[in-house]
Amino acid sequence: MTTNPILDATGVAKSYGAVAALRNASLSVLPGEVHALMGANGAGKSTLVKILTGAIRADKGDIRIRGQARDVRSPADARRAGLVPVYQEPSLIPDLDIVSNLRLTGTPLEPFRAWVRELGVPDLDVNDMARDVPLAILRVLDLARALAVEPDVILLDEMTAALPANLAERVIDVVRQQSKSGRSVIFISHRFIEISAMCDRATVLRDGETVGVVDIVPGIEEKIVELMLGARVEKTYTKSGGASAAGTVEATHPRLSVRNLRVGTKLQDVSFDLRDSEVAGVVALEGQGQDELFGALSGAIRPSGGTIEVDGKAVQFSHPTDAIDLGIAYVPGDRTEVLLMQQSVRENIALPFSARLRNWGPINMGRERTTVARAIERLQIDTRAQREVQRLSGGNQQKVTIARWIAADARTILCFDPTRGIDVRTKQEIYRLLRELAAQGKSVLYYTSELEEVQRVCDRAIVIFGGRVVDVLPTDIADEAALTRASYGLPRHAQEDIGILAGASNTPAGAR
Amino acid sequence: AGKTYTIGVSNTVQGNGWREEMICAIKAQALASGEVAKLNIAHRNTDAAGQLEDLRNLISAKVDAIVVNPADPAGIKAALAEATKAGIVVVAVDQAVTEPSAYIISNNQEKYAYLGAKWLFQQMGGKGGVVYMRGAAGASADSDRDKGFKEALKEFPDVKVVHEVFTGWQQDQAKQQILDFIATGTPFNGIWTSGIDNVIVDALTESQTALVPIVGADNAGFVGQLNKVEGLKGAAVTNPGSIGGAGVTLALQILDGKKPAQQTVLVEPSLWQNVTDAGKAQLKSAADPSLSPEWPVSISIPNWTTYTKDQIVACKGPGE
Amino acid sequence: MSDQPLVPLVVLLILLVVVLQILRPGIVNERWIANTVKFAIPLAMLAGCQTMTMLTGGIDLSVGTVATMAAFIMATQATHFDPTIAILIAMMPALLIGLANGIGVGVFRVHPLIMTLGTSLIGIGCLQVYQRTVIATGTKVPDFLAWLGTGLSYGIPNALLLFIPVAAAIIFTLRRTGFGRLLYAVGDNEKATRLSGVVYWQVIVALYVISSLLAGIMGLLYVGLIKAPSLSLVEPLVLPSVAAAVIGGTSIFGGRGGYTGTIIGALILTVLTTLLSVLQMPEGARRILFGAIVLLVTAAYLRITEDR
Amino acid sequence: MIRFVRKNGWVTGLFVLLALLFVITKIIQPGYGAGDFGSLVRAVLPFAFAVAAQTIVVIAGGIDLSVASMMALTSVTAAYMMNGASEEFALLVVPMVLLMGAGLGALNGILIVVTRVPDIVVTLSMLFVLQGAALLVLDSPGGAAAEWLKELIVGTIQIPGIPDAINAWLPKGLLLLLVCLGIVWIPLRRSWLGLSIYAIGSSPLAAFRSGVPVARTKTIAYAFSGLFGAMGGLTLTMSTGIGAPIPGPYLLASVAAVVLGGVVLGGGRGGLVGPIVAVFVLRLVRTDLTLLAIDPNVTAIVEGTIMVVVVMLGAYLAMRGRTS
Ligand SMILES: Nc1ncnc2c1ncn2[C@@H]1O[C@H](COP(=O)(O)OP(=O)(O)OP(=O)(O)O)[C@@H](O)[C@H]1O
Ligand SMILES: Nc1ncnc2c1ncn2[C@@H]1O[C@H](COP(=O)(O)OP(=O)(O)OP(=O)(O)O)[C@@H](O)[C@H]1O
Ligand SMILES: [Mg+2]
Ligand SMILES: [Mg+2]
Repeated sequence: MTTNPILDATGVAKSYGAVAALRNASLSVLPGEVHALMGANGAGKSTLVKILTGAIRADKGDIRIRGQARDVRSPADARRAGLVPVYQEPSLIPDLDIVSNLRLTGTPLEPFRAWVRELGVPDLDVNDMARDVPLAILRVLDLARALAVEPDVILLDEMTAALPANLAERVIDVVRQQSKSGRSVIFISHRFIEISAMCDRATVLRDGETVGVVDIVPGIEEKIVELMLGARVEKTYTKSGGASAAGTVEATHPRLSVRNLRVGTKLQDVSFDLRDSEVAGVVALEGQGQDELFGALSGAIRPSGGTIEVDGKAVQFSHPTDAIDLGIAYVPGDRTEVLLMQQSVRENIALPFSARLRNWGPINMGRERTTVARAIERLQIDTRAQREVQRLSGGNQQKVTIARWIAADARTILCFDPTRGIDVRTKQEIYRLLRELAAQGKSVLYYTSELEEVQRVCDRAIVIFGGRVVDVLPTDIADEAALTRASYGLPRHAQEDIGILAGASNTPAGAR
Repeated sequence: AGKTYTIGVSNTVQGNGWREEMICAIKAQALASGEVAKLNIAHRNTDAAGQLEDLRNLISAKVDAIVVNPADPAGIKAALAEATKAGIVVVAVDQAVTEPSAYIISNNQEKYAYLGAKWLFQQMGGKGGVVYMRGAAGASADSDRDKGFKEALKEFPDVKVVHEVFTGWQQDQAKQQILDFIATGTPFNGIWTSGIDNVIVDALTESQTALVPIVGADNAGFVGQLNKVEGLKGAAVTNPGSIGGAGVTLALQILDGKKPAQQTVLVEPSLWQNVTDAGKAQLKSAADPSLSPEWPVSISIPNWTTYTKDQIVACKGPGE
Repeated sequence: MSDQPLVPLVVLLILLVVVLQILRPGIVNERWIANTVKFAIPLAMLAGCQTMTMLTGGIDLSVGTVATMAAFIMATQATHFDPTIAILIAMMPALLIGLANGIGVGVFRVHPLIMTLGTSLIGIGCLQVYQRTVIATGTKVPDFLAWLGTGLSYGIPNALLLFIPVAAAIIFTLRRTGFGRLLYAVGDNEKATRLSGVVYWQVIVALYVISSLLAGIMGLLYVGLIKAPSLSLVEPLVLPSVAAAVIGGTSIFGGRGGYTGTIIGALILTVLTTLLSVLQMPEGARRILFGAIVLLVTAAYLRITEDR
Repeated sequence: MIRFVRKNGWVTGLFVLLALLFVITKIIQPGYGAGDFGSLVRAVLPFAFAVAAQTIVVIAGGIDLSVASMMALTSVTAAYMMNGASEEFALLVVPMVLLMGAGLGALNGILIVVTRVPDIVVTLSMLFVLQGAALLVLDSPGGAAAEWLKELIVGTIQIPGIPDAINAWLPKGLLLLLVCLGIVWIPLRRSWLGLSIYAIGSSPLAAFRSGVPVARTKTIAYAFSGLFGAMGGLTLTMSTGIGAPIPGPYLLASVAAVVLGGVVLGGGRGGLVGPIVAVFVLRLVRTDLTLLAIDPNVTAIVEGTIMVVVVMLGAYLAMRGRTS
């Protein structure tokens, strides 16, 4: 290719005290290209995006836009230069309605509306406060806001991580269109399937350094993983036997038994059992009641009808502490809901130990240290910046939310999309961890927006649509195509193709 | 005369012994007079603008007379004029006001400071260093007293102010300030206080500093100390809080058609010293250990108040 | 929290003392140090209330009223009751106001600033009404409180006998107990603590009761030091107590800080007060200087600790 | 309409409360009339401006502990300058004092932005600094005010064509208040700057990432606060005819009214109407307490209780609203 890069960064470095977030990163993006930025959790991807868009200042480095050296001082400055980011965290002002948010950034309303519809959210009320909008929709709005100003380069930091499959698919469509109309996209994701579906090239970061730039061709995944991790990681099905093996000794009661559960209008009628030693998957499109289900089971919200039984006894949770007392822990998808950002990793993990009144007294520091260290070890948390959790990379923060309940030895874990934004190796570790927990007799309810995970970790998949359980699929038939169909509420044997992700599982380019 | 009048009261400092006594004197006198059916008291911490509000509320409440301790002599002029226009008798107590239609019965603050300071400088033998512990910066009573103090100071050219500080009329501040000053080791021969006096005596005795002559007000605590503390030479200058009661009497006289000859009546302070026998006797008879140490012991003013000690201490107005 | 950098704060404190010594040679002597400690202790105790409440993102503006009530009620009750009984009676309002604050903030979710301001107004009103009933009883400060407040043993203030255990207890609570952890946690992310099984109102009610009781104890010590109970005894220390906690590095937004810093913050403010009262200058200039130095100290501290 | 009421439920509730209080007042004192309403308005003035000053910085995510000192300083400065000066000179004094307020407010903001010390500490320091400055200008209450300035809040507006009975209920002070607040607030609220102020209060990080110049916006918010503070200081001088260097009880009152008015401490939410209505409510309660001749010591209890109960009620209703 002879075209000049529209964006060219070389030798970028940034340190936070002793932590070097970036050492020597470079990135070169051509016009009209979809360029993947890849790397393990904490490799420095988000930091690079923030530097390119003026959200933070680099210590060193040379950034050229359209061949001209340019010092991007603020996001507003970047915007003027034609660079518009969608950061890993939502950037809408929570207390302003959406119209005002648009006015604030000088975004024209009509194109924005068009993009929102295009991205698969037909019924948006622009007079809603941003704080009342669910996370996944917020991400979409953030993207639509960026698209509406028609930037030359759009930077998407884990745009799809919090999105359910249907929305993620629309994003990918839209990104493709962008590149067709000559705009460049920098795309950060840990999902190879997305990368291979639309990216042209990828820059790989490792420990703050650019370690390679590759063209995306079928079969390149192994190479990227190697670059990312510096060593080969074999990817296998972690699942081994599962409930069918361990579950031969059926307990008299299921661990958790849900009957006709209703929450407001979102969750209509859900019944299922969760047994010891199993990982039950939950699959649903955005907003089908899964948030309410997990909220009700964890005691965070009160159901409006139906029953929940734990070990055969009917329970009513009025506070999460009631659920925790029965060994039921909840790991929400949005880590900002559960992390103490200014506290250390240790205090975050040890939080449940002090929760109850009887544990308010002196802490056994030695015991705590070992328990916490074991949990950190088990999840491989990068604790270089452990004094404050807010300084950890997004993925490592995610791990802390799980580590807490591993340390507290919860019997049942309700995991809501725990691999959101987690790199391949860690994902493998989490899959293995969950299987280990099941093997130890624990139970896990596992909502995931990445359908391929169902076959990797779950013993079966409970599919929810419109607030009802529409199907329960055994693992062997729960491939992505089947899950996608079921999650649109289609009967099991219908054979229409639903979108590219469903189709992707049939292509050899898949990441397996 | 039957119980006919409603009297409004406006005061802008709350929680200070002197002002509390003033309010109790007003209540006691209203009760003792037998002419007051109801008191309507606005008593809170606020500024001149807040007092304007209170006064106007009293006007709305259609009281017959208002007894006011002004936050500032000039600042409440407008509301006082409105009150007079509405046919309400206005009596300012404690401090003067600039509104010509108002009657004033006031303690003479300039004289208060002059009297004490002059006595103190004489005790010091007309020379040496004096510690000048003022009231609250920016308060008009403080600047009036400052004038009196400076006047006395002019008469004694060899007396020097070695330390001047605002106590804010706060006991804790005053105590820390004097202790800090003692720690500097600067010699001093006398202390003039603007009524925050007993903590100063405490500070001197606690830190085992030689006692110097001290001037304070006739607060129960300080008067007690003047009688009891070994080796303490001092004088209490009267600044009766019972002036409030006198204000009620004046207001009732005017309502009954007995206007005084002048608009302004000044209550002159007197000085009780524990170095002369006469002074000692005055202090002995005035001392009242049962009173709160912040209360002035001069709980009545001859010819102006008619209540008994029990009545003022009970602090109950008509109808309570 | 345990790695609160204290060194720069101590350096700032020493710097102030040196300036004082230069401006008033000879003032920094044993007696002055004892005085300074005596006056810093009550402030530090009150600032302890602010530190603990600020960690949860709150503030306790009722401490001045609570302490004043404890002092005044104790001094008036001590005239006819045994001091111990007088003290017990005097602590009742502290307990009640603490409970009210805790319930208001913890259960009804009223903003702490408003809740404590409101209870403080109510408390002051009640105290005024109470005062009416005890005008003729006089007041008495029990000897042992005066001894504790003003006395020195071997040149060391007796007040330390009370303060050292109190401070040790606060520091230990914040660093090494579950309750202390929860204060930081609640101030950092309340929702997170809820999902971890923490019952918010329990923490908050306990916190405000403790804060109030500490303020009550401070009031008793303070009346021992000043020996003149009045209806506004401790009120002037409320804003400085907030300032001491903030200078000491506790964040007003919660989740960050500690008590050791607060103690040094209280010492800094006390020395500063001395510095300004011995300097001969117009009162206006003194206040300007006071404000400027408080700002300077906080800014300098922030600068120094940020780069770490 | 329903949407409007729901969105502005709190303010609507306050208006209802205020109306109720007027009815109660009329019952307590059947003679309560237009003149008394005029008194109420004059009592409201300094509080209203203090509250406006507080509101704008609270919305911007800060808090201003120096409002009362700012009012004292601007008030003494105005009184000092007008003392012995001609009536015309006051025409010069007013804009100068307003400018001074805005400048000192901006200084607050600049100090916060530059030192990165939390708002509460910077403004606490400024509380002392401004108080000190006020004492340097006048060491005791004094000074004077131009007659025309004092007249601005005395009497009623005579609008031709409207019956006197209605005119009597339109005190000049109310007009002054509405004009001064409206002139600043309405354009601000509609501008991009106004949005930015809400944005930095709601989430400084998101605001920065949305391209809002956070530091500049914060400084401007404080400058407006200073401007309102100076207006408050001027109303003090107007009503008392002097300047007093000791700050009045406006700090805590302003914070209380801000919260009562539905502005969230912490920033981003609320408006100016609520706090202003809250000020009227609080002043009218004080009037009623005086009219009822309630024991003055009990009034503190009553005021404290009202504050706590109203906010508790609001919090309770909000909780109910969320669960249903
Ligand atoms: N404010 C900060 N203070 C200290 N360290 C930081 C800060 N921000 C980022 N870091 C560190 O810099 C490194 C890179 O972080 P960054 O967020 O760029 O990672 P990332 O590649 O986006 O990871 P992820 O995939 O998990 O989002 C991490 O080790 C992180 O802990
Ligand atoms: N302070 C602590 N430090 C380390 N691990 C802890 C601590 N507290 C609890 N744990 C661990 O967390 C798990 C569950 O804690 P939980 O609070 O339910 O225990 P518990 O029965 O209350 O124990 P205890 O009463 O001794 O605190 C246990 O595995 C326990 O070992
Ligand atoms: Mg990232
Ligand atoms: Mg990530």
